[in-house]
Amino acid sequence: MDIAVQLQGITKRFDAFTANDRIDLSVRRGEIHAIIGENGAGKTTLMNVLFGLLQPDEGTISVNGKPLVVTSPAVAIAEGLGMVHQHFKLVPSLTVADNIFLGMEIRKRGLIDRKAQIEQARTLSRKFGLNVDPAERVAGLSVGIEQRIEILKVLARNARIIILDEPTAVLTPQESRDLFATLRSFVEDGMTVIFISHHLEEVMAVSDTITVLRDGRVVATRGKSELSKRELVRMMVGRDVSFDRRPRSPGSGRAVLSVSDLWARDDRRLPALKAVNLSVSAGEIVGIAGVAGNGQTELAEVLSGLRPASHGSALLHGKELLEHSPAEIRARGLAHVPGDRLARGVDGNATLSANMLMGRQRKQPYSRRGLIDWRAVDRETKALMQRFDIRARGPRDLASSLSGGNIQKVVLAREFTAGGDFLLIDQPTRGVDIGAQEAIHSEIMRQRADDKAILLISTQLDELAALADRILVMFEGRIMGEIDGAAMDEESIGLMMAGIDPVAAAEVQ
Amino acid sequence: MEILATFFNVGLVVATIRTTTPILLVALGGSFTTKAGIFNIGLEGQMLIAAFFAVIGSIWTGSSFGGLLIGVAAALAFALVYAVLVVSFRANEVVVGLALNILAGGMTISLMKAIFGTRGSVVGRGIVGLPKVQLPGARDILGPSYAQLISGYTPLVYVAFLSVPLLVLFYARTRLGLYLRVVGEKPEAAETLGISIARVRYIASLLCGLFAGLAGAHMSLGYITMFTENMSSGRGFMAVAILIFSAGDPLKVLLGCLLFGFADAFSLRLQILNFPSYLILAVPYAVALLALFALSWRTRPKLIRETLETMRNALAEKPQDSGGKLPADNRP
Amino acid sequence: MISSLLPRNLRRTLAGQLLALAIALALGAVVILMIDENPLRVFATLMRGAFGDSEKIAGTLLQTTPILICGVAACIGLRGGMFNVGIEGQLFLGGFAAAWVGFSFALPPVLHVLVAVAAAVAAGAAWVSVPAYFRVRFGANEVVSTILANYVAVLLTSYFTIFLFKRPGGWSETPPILPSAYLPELFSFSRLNIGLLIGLALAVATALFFRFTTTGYAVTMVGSAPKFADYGGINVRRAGFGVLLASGAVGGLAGGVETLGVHHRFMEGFAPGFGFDGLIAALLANGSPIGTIFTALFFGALRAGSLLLEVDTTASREIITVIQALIILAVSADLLLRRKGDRTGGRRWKF
Amino acid sequence: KVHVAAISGYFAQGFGVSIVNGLNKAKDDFGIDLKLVDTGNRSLDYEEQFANLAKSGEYDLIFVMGWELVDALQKVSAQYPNQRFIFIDGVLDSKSMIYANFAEEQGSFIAGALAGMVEDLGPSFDKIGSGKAIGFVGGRDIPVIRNFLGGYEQGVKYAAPDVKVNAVFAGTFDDPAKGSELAQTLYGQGADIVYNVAGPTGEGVMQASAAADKYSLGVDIDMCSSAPGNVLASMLKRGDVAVYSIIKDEVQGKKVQPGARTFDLASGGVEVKLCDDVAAKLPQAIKDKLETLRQDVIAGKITIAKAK
Ligand SMILES: Nc1ncnc2c1ncn2[C@@H]1O[C@H](COP(=O)(O)OP(=O)(O)OP(=O)(O)O)[C@@H](O)[C@H]1O
Ligand SMILES: Nc1ncnc2c1ncn2[C@@H]1O[C@H](COP(=O)(O)OP(=O)(O)OP(=O)(O)O)[C@@H](O)[C@H]1O
Ligand SMILES: [Mg+2]
Ligand SMILES: [Mg+2]
Repeated sequence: MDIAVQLQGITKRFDAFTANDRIDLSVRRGEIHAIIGENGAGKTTLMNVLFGLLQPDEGTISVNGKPLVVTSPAVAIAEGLGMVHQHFKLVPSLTVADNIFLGMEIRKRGLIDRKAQIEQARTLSRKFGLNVDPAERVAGLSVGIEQRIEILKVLARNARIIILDEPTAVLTPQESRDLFATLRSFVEDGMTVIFISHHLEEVMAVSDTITVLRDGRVVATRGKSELSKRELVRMMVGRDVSFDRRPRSPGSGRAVLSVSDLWARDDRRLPALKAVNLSVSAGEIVGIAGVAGNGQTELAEVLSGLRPASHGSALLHGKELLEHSPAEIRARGLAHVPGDRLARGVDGNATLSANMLMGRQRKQPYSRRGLIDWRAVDRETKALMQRFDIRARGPRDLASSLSGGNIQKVVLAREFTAGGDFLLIDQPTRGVDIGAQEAIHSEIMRQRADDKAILLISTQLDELAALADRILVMFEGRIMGEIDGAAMDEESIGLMMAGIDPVAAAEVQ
Repeated sequence: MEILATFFNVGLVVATIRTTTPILLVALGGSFTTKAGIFNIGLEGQMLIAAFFAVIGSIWTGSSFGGLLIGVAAALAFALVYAVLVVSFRANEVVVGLALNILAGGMTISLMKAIFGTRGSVVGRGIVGLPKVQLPGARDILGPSYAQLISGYTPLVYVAFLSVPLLVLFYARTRLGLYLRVVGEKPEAAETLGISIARVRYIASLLCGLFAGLAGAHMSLGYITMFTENMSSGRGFMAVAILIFSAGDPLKVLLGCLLFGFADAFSLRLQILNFPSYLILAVPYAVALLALFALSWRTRPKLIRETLETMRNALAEKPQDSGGKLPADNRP
Repeated sequence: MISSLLPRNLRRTLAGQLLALAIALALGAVVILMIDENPLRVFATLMRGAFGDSEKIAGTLLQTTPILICGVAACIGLRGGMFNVGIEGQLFLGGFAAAWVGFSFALPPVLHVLVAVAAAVAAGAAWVSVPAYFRVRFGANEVVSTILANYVAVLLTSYFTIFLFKRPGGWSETPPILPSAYLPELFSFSRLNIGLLIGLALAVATALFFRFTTTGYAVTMVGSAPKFADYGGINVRRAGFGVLLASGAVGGLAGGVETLGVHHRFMEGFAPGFGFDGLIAALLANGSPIGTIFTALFFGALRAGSLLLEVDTTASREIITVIQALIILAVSADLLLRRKGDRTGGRRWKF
Repeated sequence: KVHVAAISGYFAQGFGVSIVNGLNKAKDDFGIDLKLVDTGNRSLDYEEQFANLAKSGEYDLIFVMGWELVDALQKVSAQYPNQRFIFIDGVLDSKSMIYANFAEEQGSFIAGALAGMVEDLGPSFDKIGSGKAIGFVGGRDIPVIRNFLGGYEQGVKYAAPDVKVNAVFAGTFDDPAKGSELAQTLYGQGADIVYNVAGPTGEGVMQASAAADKYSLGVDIDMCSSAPGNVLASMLKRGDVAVYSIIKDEVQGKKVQPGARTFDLASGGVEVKLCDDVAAKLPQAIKDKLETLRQDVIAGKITIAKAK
């Protein structure tokens, strides 16, 4: 059998903690090989070792049958490996073409040949059906496009083995579908794809072989046909997990938030919200669906006081909240799970306790007369770590040493227990493993049962289908329409997400 | 009118060019480190050590060019120490920069004592200054009083000003320039593409040393022909300030340096009006401060303009709204 | 944040610093040999000059005081993510303001000191307030503005001293302050005054403030993750403004302590470089006020020791400067570099 | 054997250099033991530095230069009444010290008279324009420098009343580039002669006079060689003569006693030395007039006010 990548006995320790424990993995040429596992199972670490970003403590790597010491990414790239990272590594001030050819610039008489780069980038993007404008600056492009650029970067280096770390976490269903079509075409060309994902449907739909990691060890490697989704879940989490629509009782219906005619601008000062109207009642989950970058983040930021609105009004409990500071809005009952958890949600260089304290530092029992009681904070943090299943050694760990999913749980734990009665939740399960996803969904439903008003922004339709009472679809800053959560219809939502009014579309037909 | 003519004349422009040059040279050097994401507060020391060794070199070799080379070599040595400590040993760049400034001060004085047996200044003693470049034809075309605008400077003045477009090209179109920017802006990106961050930062430090060396040599062999203790006199710090607010962009660096050079040259002229010298001497710094504040003021969110724009957009987009179901007419 | 205090890290840091010191001293020995001196004799004299008898120890502490207070000023800024390079200027203005109160008003003893100190603090804070305002309101870089403000401050105090308040017949200095405004001296044999205690108390208070108060927590978060703090409901602008103001106030205090405690008047260029020494001390201590006590003491001892060195050996002032710079360089380097794996040069302070 | 120490922050600047020259000459001639201590520029250090010197009782004489040291000096000298301190360049209240007092205003008066008369010659004299203006570049604006300026202005006024003096200050003693820039500005504004009293900053003035092909006047030490052909003269402030003569007395057993010694035109402590190349072209009348003025000042016929 033709083996593209062979890892043997890979062990990687961070201080005393073992992130990868004697991992064996072999990936056949021309297959799509999925790696799944809970948050913190060691997936990213393993891929970083393979790509030369981390050095293993033990174990050997061979690529294309050749033993290899991957001292740096340059070595990996030279062997035909390419990696699309969980957090993108693009240079915002450069153009798409510059980013693609960074490190392998096309030059004429010693100078970088911009034109040729743009030309080649265009050819490349056409060839692989990844539509981007190579002359545009990366700053301000949507994550979907950024990912295409990352893939083009890899392709431009003639990679034959492509690693994607959670490529779909930030994509819409349509974008994901496109991506997988692309990946399929790659393997048909004889390339090899390794990808990490928390979406079991995806994994089942596209992969040929699946490896499950748990606590840094390989649980199993199987062909897809030998597995059912249920079995996979059991291997990963050790129990059954359900993703059906959650049962619910009617809420009290008391209006908590009402937004009317809200306008706002994005960072580039272009209109990002246009005449948005919506309302959320207590005991209700209102979902916002839409392709990422259609104003959802701006909506959340405006409502939480982080971004000024240009115009309009938003009443929380009947009182205007625009023009108030984030602190005041929080004091009036807002809890906010931000979409960009690394920048906004946590301070990576601070301990978990310090992260948990944010926003409640003036409250008892965390502080008394302006003095913080760190013991109480640690105690509370420990309790929250248990309740939200945050995998870390203790409250004094640095947030940055946690895996992506666990960082998200830290944010959720803090916000859900902050005592607000309006929850603004932006992408709660982005990059979170399925076990934890279920736990988070249960937690959101518990909040709903507590009569909280919840605005849930998600790009994942199955999540909205499972949780939301009503779904609003956003497109280019506008609310395109509303759909009942219980009777969600993927087709019409998909149309609205693409900016087509389903009613109008029906009329035309 | 006559008073005005004594202030604003060709001489002012020429003086501005002279006062700008040393700061421009050292600031252009700092642009490499700034772009590569290193905050180099040690420019002052690199300049000073180069000024000293340029003088030594000029005496030893008997040629100004030899002096220039040796001065630059000294600055490069300092830059190398800086890079080793900051890049390889992860020392705090501000501490290292300040310490190297102190070291340069102490070293030049000790060496001056050891070599010349005096403290203070080294004048004469066979120092060969850089020649003045008389551009052929400048006098014929521009006439004697305007010819001095472009002709009759020492070579490094031309080097300084010509370097600006070259650096623009360097950052925009060369591979190294691109890498410098990437390493400063997003080191993770560089790292994953196999660009060695350490190597690029070393190169940036050394290029910085090169230009700081030229600046130092210009001070002691071009601007004037002597060495004095601490003769860089804060020009390196001034360059640091300009670098931060220009983010190392060569054109903005040039603008900042010209502004400061002009304020300097102009304020010297103001002194004959009998204002207290201490206040006059503060003028260039105050002007630079005001410029900084004014620039930041300009980029503030323009609330009024923005609101107007929003309203205009809102009205313009209204017809496309999907029918009358929105409460449309409560807009001011 | 706290992890830097973990014993294992501490041990490693200590070992690293001792190694650094050894390397610096070895280099220094080479320099000393080049000027035909005996390194052992030089180092012994240095120690004797710094700690030889109670007078010398007091001299060391006297030198430590302004560096410590300036260092605390720098620490406050660093914690809040503000790089105050303008401590030098705040020191000068604080010094002048304290002297002005000291010689222009006749007040009862304790009150006079308090008012003069308050004037110094206010002057430091006021001097940084404009850069601080533009920093938090419009994002004008505080490093640039405070560097530039330094030059203006030094020239401005010179102007005040020479043109407005010069002591008749004297050199470029103000009239002496009234004895009622003197800071009490600690011992009869030295000029060492309660400024040292003020500095120590300030360092400890600052450390406790950042560690245990809600405001200190908020400021720390603003310094280390401004977006997070903003999101969490902390007023980032106000915190940044407050931090710069506090830093400037402490810088002004440093100047006040110098004029009221030591010089008893303001002179043109009375304390050049202390602001930068304080900054280096704070950075070497990685922004920790308690650590700054030790780095400041170290600098103070070096300076005090070098004064004797100049008289008792043939080593001159410049040689001593060179050795000091070598020590700072060596100590600043992370000699026991551990994480070889990630080569991303992390930057501690961003501009 | 006589042990001598000298302490100052200014050994690197013109006048300090001349003192160091005098000390070294004394060392060579008399085999004294010499210690130079540089105070640096932090006033916090001065007192300990004096104490370190005085405590050992090792030094027969301690020369002190620099007004910023006065406070520390007076304090320490009160603590060590037997230590003989010699304060250079001024007279203080204390009765127990020795003072070397220089009349720089006298020398500057002659320099001013020279510059004024040369400027008055107008374009008939090489390099002189018709502007009737001359310049002055000071280091920092401090009393000593003001004293130079005062004497200079009085000299100009005395010898050439319609010549105008433009005075500027560099704000620093060690930025020759700034000195050069200031001088070029003055030349550009019509001054034909510039007097520098600015230490190393002043070297820039000398070089600027060569670049602009105008005249300059040196100070403290003989600066004729800085810009041959462009330096009219140097106003020498003979620190070397002062320290040398004091040490000589001490070595010869005439123990130096507290009190003031004045170094002025009469005693040769200050003098204006014409540069040979330019002096050769100078009208004899001017040279004669200078000598007359010198005699008049010495004889007290002309009194020159000190700046306060
Ligand atoms: N630099 C580091 N220092 C210390 N511990 C680390 C570091 N990087 C990762 N870890 C730990 O290693 C474990 C594995 O992390 P890794 O990022 O590989 O998880 P993952 O499987 O990718 O999880 P996720 O699905 O959440 O991204 C985690 O427990 C994490 O806390
Ligand atoms: N992987 C890398 N990491 C860091 N720096 C690099 C890397 N590759 C190139 N450089 C730097 O970029 C600059 C240009 O490199 P290159 O290899 O193109 O040099 P070159 O072939 O001499 O180019 P030219 O001939 O066009 O001048 C060099 O200074 C080099 O050190
Ligand atoms: Mg991961
Ligand atoms: Mg993840």
